[in-house]
Amino acid sequence: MKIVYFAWLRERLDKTEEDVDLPASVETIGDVIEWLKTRGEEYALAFDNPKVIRAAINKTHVRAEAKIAGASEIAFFPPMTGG
Amino acid sequence: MKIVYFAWLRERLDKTEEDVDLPASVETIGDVIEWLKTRGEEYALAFDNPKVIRAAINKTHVRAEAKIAGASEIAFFPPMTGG
Amino acid sequence: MNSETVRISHSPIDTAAETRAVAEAASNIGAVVTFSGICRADEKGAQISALHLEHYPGMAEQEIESHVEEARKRWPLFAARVVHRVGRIMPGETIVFVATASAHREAAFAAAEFIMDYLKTSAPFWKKTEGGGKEIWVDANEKDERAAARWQK
Amino acid sequence: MNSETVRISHSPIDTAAETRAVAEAASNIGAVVTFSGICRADEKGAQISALHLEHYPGMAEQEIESHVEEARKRWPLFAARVVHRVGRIMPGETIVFVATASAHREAAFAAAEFIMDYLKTSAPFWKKTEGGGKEIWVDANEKDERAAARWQK
Repeated sequence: MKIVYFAWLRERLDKTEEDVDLPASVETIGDVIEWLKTRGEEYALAFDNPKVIRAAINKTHVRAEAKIAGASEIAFFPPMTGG
Repeated sequence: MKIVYFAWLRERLDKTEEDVDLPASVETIGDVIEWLKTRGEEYALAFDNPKVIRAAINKTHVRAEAKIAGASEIAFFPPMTGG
Repeated sequence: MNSETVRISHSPIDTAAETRAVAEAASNIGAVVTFSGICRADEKGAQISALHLEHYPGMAEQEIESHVEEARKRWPLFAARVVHRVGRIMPGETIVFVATASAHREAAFAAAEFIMDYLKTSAPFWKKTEGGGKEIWVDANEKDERAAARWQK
Repeated sequence: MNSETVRISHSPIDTAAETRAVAEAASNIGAVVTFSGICRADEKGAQISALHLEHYPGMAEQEIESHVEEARKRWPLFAARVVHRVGRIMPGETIVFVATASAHREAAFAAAEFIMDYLKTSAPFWKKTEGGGKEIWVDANEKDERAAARWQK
């Protein structure tokens, strides 16, 4: 699965994107976050506060409960500050 | 007293302004209109419908009840259609 | 506010230059809203070849200035500008231009709408359409009266 | 709507040209509203030397386009245009530009505000300030969330 990161999430993880093999037990965006947090301290810190994490599946906003079945690209980023 | 006219009032009266000697009994804008209507058929027609007549004293909007004491210029015109 | 804030113009309005002047009026402007009222090619379904805009010199400027002052009391504006065209105006040309600048967008949007709503109902300008050999005075719009009324406290 | 309606720009936005394109999109346009969001010289009291705007390519355009489409469903628009700058932006430069054109001003004003409110809270762009040797990510604004919420039916 391709995962992309933006803004301070990208900076804290020091990567713009990565390809990961998600275990079959990971079914929702929330599961992805929990799984990422087990991958190292930088992930645990970056995803520490769920309130400031937004997600998208295939470039569409989704909530933490959203199923990732059918996803080709998952994105994580802070609340938007454009405009 | 200087009286000025705009838009279709100006056209119907065929004058942009005139100087008139108002009788002492003419105290309000409403009185001015009634007095003007006695001056000829074009005035009677132009001022026939009070709903479409607006007035200003010294370039400030006023109502028909406004006293004309102190006025140096009275204006009559239809509802505004600018912008 | 400088003397350029409100202007009656007998020639086409350079909206780009007016916008720039407002946008550059202060270093902490974060939002600029502009409104251009444009001469349509038709009025109530009938094609028109031009509009004639008449105004009450002196009173027109005064009225608009007082609305701009009122807007500045209600919202924190860095700059505001209103230019109103008079004379013969061709379809596609700008009749009235309003620009407002503030730190944030809410104030800039509200002030521009407020100024336009009041201008429509109380600034002494009158429109006549020219088309098909006829000249017709435009009737006042009830919708405009309601739009202005919504700002009354 | 043509493909030019929404654009991400890596270079300064020519707001005059964008406004002209919208104003000239149809012959019965009577109202054009523009909004320019401008890079301020300060952010929450601190001087800044520049802003960095990051975006999610593809999603950013898609999100804005869907807001413009929604605006077109709600109000009768002849044209709309949104240009969002990305990269390094200097104080005084335009970050985002929105223009709407309609027959009447109410629709043009409402649609421009609606697009901006949604863009602020759901288009994937992120701002970082640069100043005094530091780079700081801008926090999301609760006021913006409320502004977007008011359009919910």
